[in-house]
Amino acid sequence: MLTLLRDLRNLRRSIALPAAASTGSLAIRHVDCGSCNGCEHELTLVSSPVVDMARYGLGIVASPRHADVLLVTGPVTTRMHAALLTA
Amino acid sequence: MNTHHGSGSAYGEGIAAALADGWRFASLHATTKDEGRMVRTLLSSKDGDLRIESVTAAPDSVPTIVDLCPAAGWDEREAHDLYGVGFDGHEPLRPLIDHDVALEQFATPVQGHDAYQVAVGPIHAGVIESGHFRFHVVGDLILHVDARLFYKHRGLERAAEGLALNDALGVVARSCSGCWASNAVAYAHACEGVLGLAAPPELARSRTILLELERVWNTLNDISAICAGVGLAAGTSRFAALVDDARRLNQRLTGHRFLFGSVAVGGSTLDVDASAISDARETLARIRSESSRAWKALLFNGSFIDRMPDIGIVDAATASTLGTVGTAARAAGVVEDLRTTSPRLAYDDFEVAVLRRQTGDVQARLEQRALELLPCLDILDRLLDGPVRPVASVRAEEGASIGVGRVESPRGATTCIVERDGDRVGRVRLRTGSYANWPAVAHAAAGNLLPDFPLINKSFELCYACVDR
Amino acid sequence: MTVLVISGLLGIAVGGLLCLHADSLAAGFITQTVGALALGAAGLSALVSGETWGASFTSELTPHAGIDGLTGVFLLTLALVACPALVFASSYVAKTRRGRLTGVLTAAFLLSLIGVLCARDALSFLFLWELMTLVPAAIILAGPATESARRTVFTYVAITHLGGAGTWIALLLLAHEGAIGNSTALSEGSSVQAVIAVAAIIGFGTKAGLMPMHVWLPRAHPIAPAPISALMSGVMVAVAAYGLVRVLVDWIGTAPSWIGATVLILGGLSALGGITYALFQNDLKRLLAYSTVEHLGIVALGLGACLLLRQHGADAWAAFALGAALLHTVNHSVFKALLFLGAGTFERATGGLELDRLGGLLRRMPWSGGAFLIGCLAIAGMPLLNGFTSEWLTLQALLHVPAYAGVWDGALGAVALAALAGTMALAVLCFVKVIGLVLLGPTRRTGVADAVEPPPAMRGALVALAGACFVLGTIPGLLFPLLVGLAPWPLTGDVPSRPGLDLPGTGTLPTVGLLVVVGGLGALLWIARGSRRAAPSPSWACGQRVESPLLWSSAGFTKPLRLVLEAVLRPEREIETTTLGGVVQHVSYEGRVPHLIDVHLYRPVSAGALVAASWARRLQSGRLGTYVGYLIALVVVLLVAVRVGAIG
Amino acid sequence: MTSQSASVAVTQIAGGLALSPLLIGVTQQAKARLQGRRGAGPLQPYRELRRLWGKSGVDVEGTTFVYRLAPVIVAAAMGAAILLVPIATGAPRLGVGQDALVLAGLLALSRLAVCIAAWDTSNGFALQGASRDLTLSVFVEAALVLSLAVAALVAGTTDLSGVIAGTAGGHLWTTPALALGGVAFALVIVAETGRQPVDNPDTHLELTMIYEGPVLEYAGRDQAYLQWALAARHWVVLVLAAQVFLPHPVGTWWQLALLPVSLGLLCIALAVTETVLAKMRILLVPRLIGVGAAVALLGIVTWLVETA
Repeated sequence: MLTLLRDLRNLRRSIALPAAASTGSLAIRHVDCGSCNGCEHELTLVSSPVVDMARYGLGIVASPRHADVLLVTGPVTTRMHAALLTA
Repeated sequence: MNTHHGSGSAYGEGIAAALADGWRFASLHATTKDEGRMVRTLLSSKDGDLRIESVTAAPDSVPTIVDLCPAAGWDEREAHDLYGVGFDGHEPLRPLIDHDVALEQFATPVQGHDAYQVAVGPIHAGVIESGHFRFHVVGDLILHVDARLFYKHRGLERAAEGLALNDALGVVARSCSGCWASNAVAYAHACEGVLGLAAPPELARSRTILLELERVWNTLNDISAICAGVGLAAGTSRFAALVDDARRLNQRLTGHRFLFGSVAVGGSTLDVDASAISDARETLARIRSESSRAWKALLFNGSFIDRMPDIGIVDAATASTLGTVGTAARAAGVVEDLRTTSPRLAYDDFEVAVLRRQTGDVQARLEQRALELLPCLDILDRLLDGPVRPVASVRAEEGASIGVGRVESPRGATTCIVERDGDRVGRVRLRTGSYANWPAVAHAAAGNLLPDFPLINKSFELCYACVDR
Repeated sequence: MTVLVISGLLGIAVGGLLCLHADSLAAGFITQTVGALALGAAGLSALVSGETWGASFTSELTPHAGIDGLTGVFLLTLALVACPALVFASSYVAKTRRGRLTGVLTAAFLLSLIGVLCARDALSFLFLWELMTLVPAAIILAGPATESARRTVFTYVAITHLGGAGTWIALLLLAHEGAIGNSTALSEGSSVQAVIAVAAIIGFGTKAGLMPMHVWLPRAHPIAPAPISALMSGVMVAVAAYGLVRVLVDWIGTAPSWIGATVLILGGLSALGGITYALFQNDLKRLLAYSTVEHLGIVALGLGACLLLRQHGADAWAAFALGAALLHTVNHSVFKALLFLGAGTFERATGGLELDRLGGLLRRMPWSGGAFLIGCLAIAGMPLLNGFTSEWLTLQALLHVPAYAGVWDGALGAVALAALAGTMALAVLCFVKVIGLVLLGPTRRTGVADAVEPPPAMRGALVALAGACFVLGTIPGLLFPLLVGLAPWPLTGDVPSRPGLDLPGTGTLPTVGLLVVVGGLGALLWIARGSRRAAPSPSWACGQRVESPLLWSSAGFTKPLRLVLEAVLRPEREIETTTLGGVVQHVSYEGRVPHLIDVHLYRPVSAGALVAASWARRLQSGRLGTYVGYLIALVVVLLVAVRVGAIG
Repeated sequence: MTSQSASVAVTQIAGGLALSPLLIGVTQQAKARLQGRRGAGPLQPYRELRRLWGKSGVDVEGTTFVYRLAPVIVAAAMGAAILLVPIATGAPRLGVGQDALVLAGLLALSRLAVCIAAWDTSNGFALQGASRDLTLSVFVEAALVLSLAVAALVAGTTDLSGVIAGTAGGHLWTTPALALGGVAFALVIVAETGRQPVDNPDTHLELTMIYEGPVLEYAGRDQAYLQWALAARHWVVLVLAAQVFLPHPVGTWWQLALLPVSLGLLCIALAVTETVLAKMRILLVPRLIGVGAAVALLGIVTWLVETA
């Protein structure tokens, strides 16, 4: 496990991320309305060490009631239309 | 490829006889012809031979084959919902794509005083594609799961109809970016089958590189997802970073992180020069060493390993019955991999990686993935021995009205069937590894605990997008 | 005090007679209420002033009656339960022949309960004890006489009498040794002391519903009419606790520590077992009956701690433990009566008490529902209400067992402490389930949607009991020193008499301070939150509509616990998936939690006993005359036996 | 009230009310660093509270006052708990006493409030979380009471100020009972704060939630109260761990001076376990906590044998 933590530390040092310009707090709720899955794969990586969206105070939350932003991906299929409106 | 056209009982008997001879179900779809609606069943043998059994709906139903091979269940439900074909003997024929129906029609009835339902999706917490699972539970115990997908049904197959063969590739392959290369190559193979084109070695090499590049990032992504499923943050972060490395490599080699635009019907335009090749070899070597180091760290983490065994079991018999494919089937002991029978691709002497304990549980699926990563990097290492140049297919035989392409995607066998309508697409059917495996996920979940379901689901790591199309 | 006692007894008797007539049925119940009130006042004055009334205890076999402090506590408890229950009954009991009979028998039941508490000699005690056992059986049989009710009554009478033999043996032996009212008559560690202790634990423990003698209780309590259930679960078990306290604390002198350990073990078993089986019930009254087993277990824990601490010379802490047990008896009676009366209200309003088929009653019946909610919070041991105060005291008492009682008894005390902590958490789980399924969420049955508030008398009784839960939770410190003072050994140092609980030498439970802080902070936060709210929206189900198949069931909520305790509880479950023609047709599920003590202890015994004693079936005749005849015959036989010297 | 006790009181109230979100922030930041990320900084929880404070609340259709009262009760109960848990020897009583067992009652009250609110909304995931939480609490409560009992027996009182004084100095090293109690209390901390291996505060998957489930239906200030209450829960159990089960010096000023260091170390310890440990199977968690209770019991027996 220590090797893993060491690798992660080196990773953090090697990726020169710019410091966040202004940190705030924003809660995001993701709704997939018929994307090609690319958005989801990339969104998953956004919270990885490489991009680390958390440093901007961005977070994905568990309930639409907690969210400030609905992040809709895809062209909104007919079947997702009703569900999107509920959210 | 043999094509039989039977009517009524002859169709069923033909399939029964073929299945008895060791043929396996590969795909079933409905299509509209001048003579009426037709149903076509694709069967495959262990050696990669294919045959199609067709039957005309008279007037609007055909005999079911779900009693012969339950793997055809979803295909028949889809054919009914999209083409209105009835299947005699498939009772009850629950709707699959049709969402305008009451709950009682798609959900399996569960009797018992204490049982009730937990509905998850289509909108999930976290970043997950849209799909709905109706768990029949008592507390945390799952009795049965009804998966209701097709929330992302975009009608891509219908959209491809009438397009020129090469134009439709973009539409069909775009059904999913996680399996873009697999879908694109399967489609290209099907079209080339229709056109009577064969792949010269350079083309096979170029496409194999793409397929394996896709497999690398997907495998890393799957391991990362399983770490996330059990909340092992260190593992999730480590493998997520490696996924990003792999996708950046895709970008440098093909101009797109998901390899979009790197496959075409009847040839390849992929152009990679020597410096990019050496960069790729370097990156892949780094991914190899870093991922094996991280994997070893995972194996030594007791809390992580303890989560894996004995949950989400799909045994070999069930896997065969349900038509499970890919790593999920191999982890259960069904040693099948289309890479052993892919003459159009450059998998010389490919041998399937066989796991020591093929228990078909989450642990087996995870280990099978990790096991397959290294051969996959080996193949890339072998193939990336020089620049990749654009190349065209060569004409080899007469064209046909139906072409089939089958490719081993990161999630299992992906089958694409193209029926031509002149020089355009008449009907295209894409049946991906995810499509074949979803029934196994539902089966694996029953009898387990609700909080283990995300982990079971992630151990299959199926796409919704290429199922829904 | 004489005036109070006599007017009280008269009131109940006259009230009972008034019930004979349909027109004066309600008046009869009210008169009984006044009588119970007077006796409660007598009990309170005996407790507060420390005076006694009437005779003191005697080992003679001639009738004597009297009231002392301990009797006073239980008379007070009786009044706290009986007054609201009788007012409730005045509206609840229908003016039918059956109702009139219930009214009369209720008075008889009350008189027998009071009689047991006031009896000062062994024979009247035993006579009234038997009466107290049989009258509820008669009341149940006076109700709709179904086959299952008759069988239940048979179980009830059979088991309480089998166990009741213990009471007889204990009392008669005590009288024989001259130990009634004299704690120096028995020498420590003598065999007769051991026999008396075991007999008393079996006799009174059966009546109190201590595990494993409890099996009759969850069957009998629920089928009686609500006010009688309240009296049975609120008072009758308390009277059994009274018997235990009398014998084990007052009379048998210094008890060897195995007696205390036994009581502690039985208490822990009952507490944990009672609440665990309560959790898996799907019928509200049955659930409440199991929870009675739990709470008498908690009382026994306090009593066991008292005996152990006394044995090891920690007199002050022994007295605190006794006070804890007594306070918990009072508290339990109050909230259990509230919950049983509440259950009666709901049953009347909705026509059934199956937990999975109620729901949303807090909206339909705000007053009764609100009172029931407070009862549930109290029984779940929430701070600010009465349940927590006595459970806190019991925890303190158990915590101090290791501090004083040596290695073995100390370790036992620590285990009991853990058991009580677990019990309290299980009670939270159990009553969260009850609150949720009964009071909250959507209504789950058409009949429930039409429920309306009951008449004012019933509503008032519930609200009064809820108020009592609140008051007893705020000022337990005024009552507790009086209860501690009932310990028959001399005490050095006093428990300060202030609203909160303040035990010398350890932590405090400042009830008023907590009330002010939590209430004040809550009010502050409520105001700070303001009223800016968006329009209500449906609850979130991942983009799906919320439909009735998504509603949680009682078994579902407790399933995680059932899975965790699988090795202990041995639940039975069957999942069957039917596949036909390659398509899953349906799935069926069957799950049960068998009652282990029933299955492994009583069923074999009762099967054998039933075969051997087939004549006992005559007991099932269901006619009151048979019971009375049986009772009289029994008493006569025993009297003769005592005279001849065959017993005692 | 002497100047010392007055300043302790001020620190206790201000620290508990205002600094408790910092504990979560520090833990999150430490986790981010351990996972190779930069993180949003330890002040992020305050930003979240500010954001939530500005949002309006939402009611769920068909709910009663129980739903609206629950966040208030939870926050008020935790507020009382902050007043109750002394941060050093000789902290003044602030009206609610300092009894260890009353603390257990307040924790149970806040747990019950969210769980009945879950029934009020009838949200399946809320109930799922509630049923798991309450099942777990059976074992957590036993472990909590037993581990506090160890300390109370060593100190001879359940008054927490007395307990802190009684366990100060070299006690931890000379009393094995206290060390065993500490082990049990460590498990209680993990369970009460909802951290791995018990629960995972980072992945928001409906099916695996324990503590997050019941709060799914709250928004705006209600949610702010609940988040603050979670932070206060961290404060209460971590302060207890630092001042009872970790080595702490004799003397109020020393204890106060060392408190930030101990709290920081505990937060980092939480972050490390959460990074390197996977979440346990849900049915094993009660067993783990049950083993913790058994260890505390062993602690009591050790103490009994020692003092016999």
